[in-house]
Amino acid sequence: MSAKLAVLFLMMTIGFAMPVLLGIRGIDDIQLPNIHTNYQPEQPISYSHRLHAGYLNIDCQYCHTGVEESRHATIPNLQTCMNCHAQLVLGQSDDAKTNIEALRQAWATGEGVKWKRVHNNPDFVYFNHMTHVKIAHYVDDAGKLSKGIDCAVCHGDMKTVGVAKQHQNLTMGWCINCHRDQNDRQGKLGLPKRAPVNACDACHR
Amino acid sequence: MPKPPVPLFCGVFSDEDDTLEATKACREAGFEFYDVYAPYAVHGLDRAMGLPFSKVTWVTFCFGALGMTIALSGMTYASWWDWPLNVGGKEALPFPAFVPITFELTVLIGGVCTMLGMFAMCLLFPGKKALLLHKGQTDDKFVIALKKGENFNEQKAREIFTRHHAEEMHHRDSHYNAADEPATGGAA
Amino acid sequence: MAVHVYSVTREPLVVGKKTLHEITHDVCHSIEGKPSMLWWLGFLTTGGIAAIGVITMFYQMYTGIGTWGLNKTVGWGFDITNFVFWIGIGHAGTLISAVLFLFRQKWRTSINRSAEAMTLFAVLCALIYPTIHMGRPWIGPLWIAPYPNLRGPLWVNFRSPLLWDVFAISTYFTISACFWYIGLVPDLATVRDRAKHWLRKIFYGTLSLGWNGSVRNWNHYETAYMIFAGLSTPLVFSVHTIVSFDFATSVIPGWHTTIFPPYFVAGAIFSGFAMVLTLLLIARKTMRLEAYINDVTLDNMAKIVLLTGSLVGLAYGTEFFIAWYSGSLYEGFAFINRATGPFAWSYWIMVSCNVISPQILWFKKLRRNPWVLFVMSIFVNIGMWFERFVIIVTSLHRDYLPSSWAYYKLTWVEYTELIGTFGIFFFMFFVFIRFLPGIAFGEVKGVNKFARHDDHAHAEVKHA
Amino acid sequence: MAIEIQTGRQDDLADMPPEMRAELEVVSKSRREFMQVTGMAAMGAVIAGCTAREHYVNPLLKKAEGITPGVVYDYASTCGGCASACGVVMKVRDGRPVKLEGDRSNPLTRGGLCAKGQAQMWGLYDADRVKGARRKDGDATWDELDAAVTAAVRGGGVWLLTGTVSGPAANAAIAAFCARTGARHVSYDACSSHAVAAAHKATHSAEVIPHYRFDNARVIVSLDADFLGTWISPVEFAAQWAQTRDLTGGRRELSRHIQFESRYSLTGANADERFRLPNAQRGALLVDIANRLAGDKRFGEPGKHDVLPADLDRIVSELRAAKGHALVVCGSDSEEQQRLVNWINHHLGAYGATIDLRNHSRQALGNDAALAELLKALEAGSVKTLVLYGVNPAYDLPEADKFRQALAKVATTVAIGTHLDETTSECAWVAGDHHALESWNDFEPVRGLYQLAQPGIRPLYKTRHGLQSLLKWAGEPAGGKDYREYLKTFWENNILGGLAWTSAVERGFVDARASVIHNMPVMNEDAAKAADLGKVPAGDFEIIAYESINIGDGRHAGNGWLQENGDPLTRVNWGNYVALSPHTMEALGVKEGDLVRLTAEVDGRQAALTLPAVRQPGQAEKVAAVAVGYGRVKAGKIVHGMGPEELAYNQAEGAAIGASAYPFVARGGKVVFGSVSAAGGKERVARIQEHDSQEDRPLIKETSLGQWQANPKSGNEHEIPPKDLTLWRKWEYKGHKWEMVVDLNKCTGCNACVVACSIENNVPIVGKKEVLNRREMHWIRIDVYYDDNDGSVYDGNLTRDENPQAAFQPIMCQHCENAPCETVCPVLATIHSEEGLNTQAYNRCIGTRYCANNCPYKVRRFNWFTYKHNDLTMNLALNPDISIRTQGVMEKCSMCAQRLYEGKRMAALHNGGKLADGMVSTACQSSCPTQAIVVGDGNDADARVAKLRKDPRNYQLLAEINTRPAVTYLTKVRNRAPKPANVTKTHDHGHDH
Repeated sequence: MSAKLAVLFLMMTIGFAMPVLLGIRGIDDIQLPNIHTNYQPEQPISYSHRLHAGYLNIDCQYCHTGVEESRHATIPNLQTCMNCHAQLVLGQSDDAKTNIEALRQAWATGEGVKWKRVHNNPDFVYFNHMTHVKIAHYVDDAGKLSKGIDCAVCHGDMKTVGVAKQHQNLTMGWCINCHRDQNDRQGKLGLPKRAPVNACDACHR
Repeated sequence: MPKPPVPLFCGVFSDEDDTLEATKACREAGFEFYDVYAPYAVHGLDRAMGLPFSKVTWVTFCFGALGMTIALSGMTYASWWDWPLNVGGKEALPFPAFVPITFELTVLIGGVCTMLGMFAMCLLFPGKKALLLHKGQTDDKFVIALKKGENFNEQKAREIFTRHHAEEMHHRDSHYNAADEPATGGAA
Repeated sequence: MAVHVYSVTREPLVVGKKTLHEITHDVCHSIEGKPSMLWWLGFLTTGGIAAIGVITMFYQMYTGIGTWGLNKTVGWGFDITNFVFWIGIGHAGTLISAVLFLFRQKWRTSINRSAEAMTLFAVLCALIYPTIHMGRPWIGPLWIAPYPNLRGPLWVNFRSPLLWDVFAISTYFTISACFWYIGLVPDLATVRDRAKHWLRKIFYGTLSLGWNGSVRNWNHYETAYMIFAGLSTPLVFSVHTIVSFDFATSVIPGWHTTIFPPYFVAGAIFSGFAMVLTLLLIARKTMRLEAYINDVTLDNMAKIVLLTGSLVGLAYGTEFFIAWYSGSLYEGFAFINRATGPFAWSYWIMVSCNVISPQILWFKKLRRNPWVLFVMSIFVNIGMWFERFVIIVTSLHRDYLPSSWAYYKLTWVEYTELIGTFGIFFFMFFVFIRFLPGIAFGEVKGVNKFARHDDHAHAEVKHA
Repeated sequence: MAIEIQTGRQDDLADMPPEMRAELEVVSKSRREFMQVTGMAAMGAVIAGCTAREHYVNPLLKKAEGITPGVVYDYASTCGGCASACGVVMKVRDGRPVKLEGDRSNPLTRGGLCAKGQAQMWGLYDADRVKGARRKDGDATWDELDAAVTAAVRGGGVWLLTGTVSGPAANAAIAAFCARTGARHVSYDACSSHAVAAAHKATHSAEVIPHYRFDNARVIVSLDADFLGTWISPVEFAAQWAQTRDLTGGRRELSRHIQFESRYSLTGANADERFRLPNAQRGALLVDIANRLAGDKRFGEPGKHDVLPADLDRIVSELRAAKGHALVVCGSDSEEQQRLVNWINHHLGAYGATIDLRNHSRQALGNDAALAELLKALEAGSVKTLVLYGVNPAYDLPEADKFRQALAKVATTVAIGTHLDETTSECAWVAGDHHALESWNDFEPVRGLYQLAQPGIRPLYKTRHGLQSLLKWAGEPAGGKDYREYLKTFWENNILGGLAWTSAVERGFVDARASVIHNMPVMNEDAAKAADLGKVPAGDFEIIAYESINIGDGRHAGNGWLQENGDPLTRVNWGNYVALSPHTMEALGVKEGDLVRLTAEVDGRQAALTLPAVRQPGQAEKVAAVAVGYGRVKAGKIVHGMGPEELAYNQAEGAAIGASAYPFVARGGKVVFGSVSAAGGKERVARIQEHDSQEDRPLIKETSLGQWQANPKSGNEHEIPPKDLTLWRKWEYKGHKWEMVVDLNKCTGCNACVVACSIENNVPIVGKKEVLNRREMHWIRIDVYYDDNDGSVYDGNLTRDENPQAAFQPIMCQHCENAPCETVCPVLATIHSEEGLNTQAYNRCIGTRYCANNCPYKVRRFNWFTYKHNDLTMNLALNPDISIRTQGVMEKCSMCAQRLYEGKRMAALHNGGKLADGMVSTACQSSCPTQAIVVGDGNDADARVAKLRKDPRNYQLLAEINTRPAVTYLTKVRNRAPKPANVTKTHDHGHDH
């Protein structure tokens, strides 16, 4: 009898715990150790930054045109790719040929390319590329002041990376600590402390 | 390595006053106590045995102080040093607001560690086998266990026990467990 | 050295001249034999109610707080009312254990175990409400704890009374649980040593930690018990003080009141004792514990109820006086609105149950009549529930800007959840009295001397 | 936390262009993902490999020239919400308009935009639109429709019925259609102002509505003209009026505004002096005024009216004293009354000063006489083909029933419209029209001021511009091309006069008005005389069907933003009601919410409706007022309730919100008498404010002009300066410190800010059921209080005054420096920013609601549920700069943080980092027709906001609790009558009930 009761008791305990477990309905709301550093998904076309930005030395903003005017850096539209690949550049290696053929196919059919998003801030984070690239001041580790933050600070040196890859962890702590550092460094140079640290509404609104 | 068993001489009583008096008498007679067992806390029995005051108070004090330190330093660190924020126009270091949590953490850590410390001092832990010198010692019987040392005077012990209405007297050792005896009564 | 004073003027705490073994047996047989039909009935009924309550809570958490009747003006209603109510109920247990222990009130021994259990269950019930009252209960408990994180790290707001609540209540629950458990260990050892079934042996053997009644252990034990009583006493006062800070530190007229801490503590003791009375009177009747829960116990408890009830009445009066005396437009209105506004019915229920009904306890005869006490205790329970309702809802529903004034209407979800928590509470109580010794017989045995000495014809002073 | 974009059903997508569909699928993606995650099976996968969650980016194939994703582009355009044709700036982002704002450069409206104008975006995105060509019983191709309609319009007997069409090109297109087909063009306004034009034809030989110039007036007398709310061009009038109500910047004079009215209108609430006057007595009063002005009895003997002679003498002498600066306006539909008004204005020298007949208004061109002819022809069966363009006569004509029956006699009925409403659904053919925000158009609100409207989005569906359809059916060659071509050609030939088309488009208007207000000297005094004008018609109950400020004439009845807006005075939303004065209610034995039945014989037909009664203090006795515009049966999903499906206010299919009051509209301004009786039963009325007395609390501070001139702190003397006695050191705000000042003198309570805020900040609408639960989500609300100047005691809810004065107070988050809400949040979800704002991080919020409880201003709003849109397409109206808040999260006004940051960004890019005053504006500020709201950097001594904070009129709401709000108010100053003789108590009512 007691054994049965004990089992029953155990089951009731689990029963009470269930709503808590099921209550985790927004499981994706929970900040699991959601660090995506080095996230490098396989892309429909294995576009190489190393080749284009590194070897061919194409400027970042040739493709990511929005970076100086908009919140979004923007993924280039296919027309940008086709500027070169329509006629001139058809690829050297087999791999490149396949990829470029896929690109031309996407263009010809009008289907476009469904890129996998690499840097993915949550919906409630309003990061603005233009502010950081065009307006913000930046003091690097060597103490050199520049207007606008170099892409590489956050994205790493894409000239050495093949398929796009997340360089930093992009957590709130990472953002905030850079802001704090910059305020300290720029404060030392006599500049106003402009990077918002104690203002939620700078990013969350 | 289990300790070798200590030979004991036990007297079993059923009244707390008798036990208390017998304990006093044993102590006066110079017997060395192994332990005295009582089903409930009998006031004065510990002093009658000659036990010092428990040191568990120090555990409480130290851990309470630790709790207070953790609370104060943690809150100061978090809200003033690490990320001072303007919350409702109040200062980043609002000491009055720290009072409740400081108090609670002091009590929490002090209290929980007191309990753990007490169990540690008593060498109690889940799964420990309880050694009973008499089956009724957690019910209605009191047991005085005297060590049978080199100059143990059993006669004198028997005399004291009998004088104080001892119900039974046994020779036991410290590894003896009355719970292993065949059942003779107990619960229905 | 302890001094025992036995007096003819004192009435026995345990009647019927029980032997120690009889005491053990009386208490233990209820958890050793087969449970009665009555127990099964209670167990299943309360379990069913609890299950319905839990399902409703789940539904509410999933669908949204909108399933409650709250609105933009009244942001707290049943949820926090129930929370404070249960926390208040939870006060008597620790008070009986700790404060009465320190004051050497021996009559507490017969009720302290179940009162402490009641405390734990009430605090558990109370804890349900802050959890489910959150808009996002799936994330709140994670974020309310200060721990290093990747958000900056972003800590928590140590200025918020809600955070104090979290610490206060979790501390209170933990310390009460420890206190309760320490008290249980010797009794569990007794039950263990009486156990026949292997499962019971393991269960009670594990829980009793190998206790064997050694006086060396009793030495540490009693000191620790005393320390716990000492820690719990300020704790029990601090908890409701902190709960009252939820309101007292705010700016809402009717909440922003310095009288709240003592007022809340008195109210908590009041409601807690009333609930203990309710439970004990049931237990006494159904489990035939008249010998242990006797007229002396009832009389003493009734006196405390009378005292705290009158304190609460005084607090009501003081609030009105201060509201008038302060000359604050908003404060004055808040209290006139309490007594005459749309929620006046709840105010008058509160006053009649809490202040008027306990006044019958001035009569000794009524103090010792279990039926009168039972009915009165139910009244006080209801009244104290309404006290929290009055404080929370009537203050909120008409505060500073008349444009936002609103009424608060309850939905079935709120009723079901309230009933559900009562189900959970009594369900746990049923489980408790089935598996754990419901009376601290270790301590009862300690005061049993009264019973055995009460035939002494003279006052006797004994030095130990 | 992923803030989900709420989405509805997928099948709404079927008719959308593929680009838009693709975009929507991206939008709906997170929802689908959420569904997957909810499944317990997916839980393990999520926990095990959170990096495996893939998101996709689909860039466009081709670059859209000049458009960068994420950048907002402003386009000048003209509002198509009603015929007032206010200038707007369309904020277009990622190829779709996300917000409309008033155009500051527009010479008429100067930056304001009313609630209806802003909310018209709803009509663009809602899923109830006509998605192409239709026949009565289903879809059709454009070819089928064109063939059938072309044949029909060539068969003669064609009538074209439109609303007010003011644009020159549009009128040219209509003229071309009429010329080719021999069609007769009739235009009408559901709420007609034709009497004004007809009266001017009689008195000034010009059948036009003059352009009123309230800004030139020192004394304004309005007889039932709700010119701040609904009359002719309210946004423009409000801007003009506000100019005369400005006491900042050294101005020390106010205009004097006297209102005589039967119901309590928004304009009446803003008047300096207000008289209750049943419509029946209006003629008598006019005659009385005119006689007193003339000094003889030349207009006959005035009947008995309620205004005391002493008051009238005073007002007449004030008018006389303000000769040349006085203006009398009248909302009457009676031509005789309007003629007399013209005489009064003429006598007061208003023509040429406060009334401009030369640059006359073209905002209400409806011609009731022509409409009557059409109705007669319909009745007679002589109409062979009826083309309806953007009108809904089957609903909004008083004779709607008759019209619907007569429609059956018409061989071919063609409707051009955007929605399947009561009329279009009855027509044989429906030519789906572009929404106003999808189409090119032109307007001429005032003669000589030509405005352009340009599309902000590619047409969402296979619709066609209505005017293009007309041209096509007429066989004009322009009908084959996009209407833009026709418009451009017409403007180039007739209007631009050498100005480049692109610069006209860029600016949005061409101003060719005559620069001098030209006086029309001719005044036919005899025309102002009418035999019965002074007579007071007798009857039982006077029934008034009025245009409400929220829904207007009913064309926007399917608009959730507008339905959710509370009436400025009764604060009732989601439905109309019978407004009755408190004493009338007592006499009838009805209480608030009791159903009341109105019946009347109007123009020979029986009209009846049953609606709940609502108490309206200050309304004339024995008058029942009902708003038109409600009771629409076919206005889309919204009329069947709103909000998440499980919460929807369930109404029977086909049941409408409220009941139509159009049948109670009488032609020619006749007074409608009928009976009012309790119908038995009750219906809960949803209102967003239930208590309308201030309870003697100093919330809206008010003073009179005289007192203010003597003491600029008057009315504000009791301001308790927050003491600096504090436990805490004060925080310093070193950079910007955002502050807001609301001038209560200018706020008219029009609700434009409420809608602007809702659209800008993605504030959900919750529907009637949730409003009944008091859970509206508005971040800004406009409180209204009646003053208790009879000193009545607190009686539970409402003021007991007979003719109380009402005042408005917009309340949004006050951004307190010592914010009570911040202290109590356990998780730091709401803290103070270094720029002085009270910020709320939704993603941090766990929803304890403690902050809302502790907010003395009750401005915080909790997401009781997940408020998702019923229509997937409505998600296009969401502002991408603002998170969508999920269930269980607290939200509130952020002082438009996104706009403040955008302003700072613009300052950094274009102004060397110096934020000039005016570079930032909040949504409420930029929508306000009277510019009552000023936002700026309080640390900038040159900023207007900093100056206004030093104004003696400035006060903090609930200053004594020392919250130190960043939002402050300026005392309301009324230009009160020298001595208060206007309280006309008819009987004692102070007893208790």
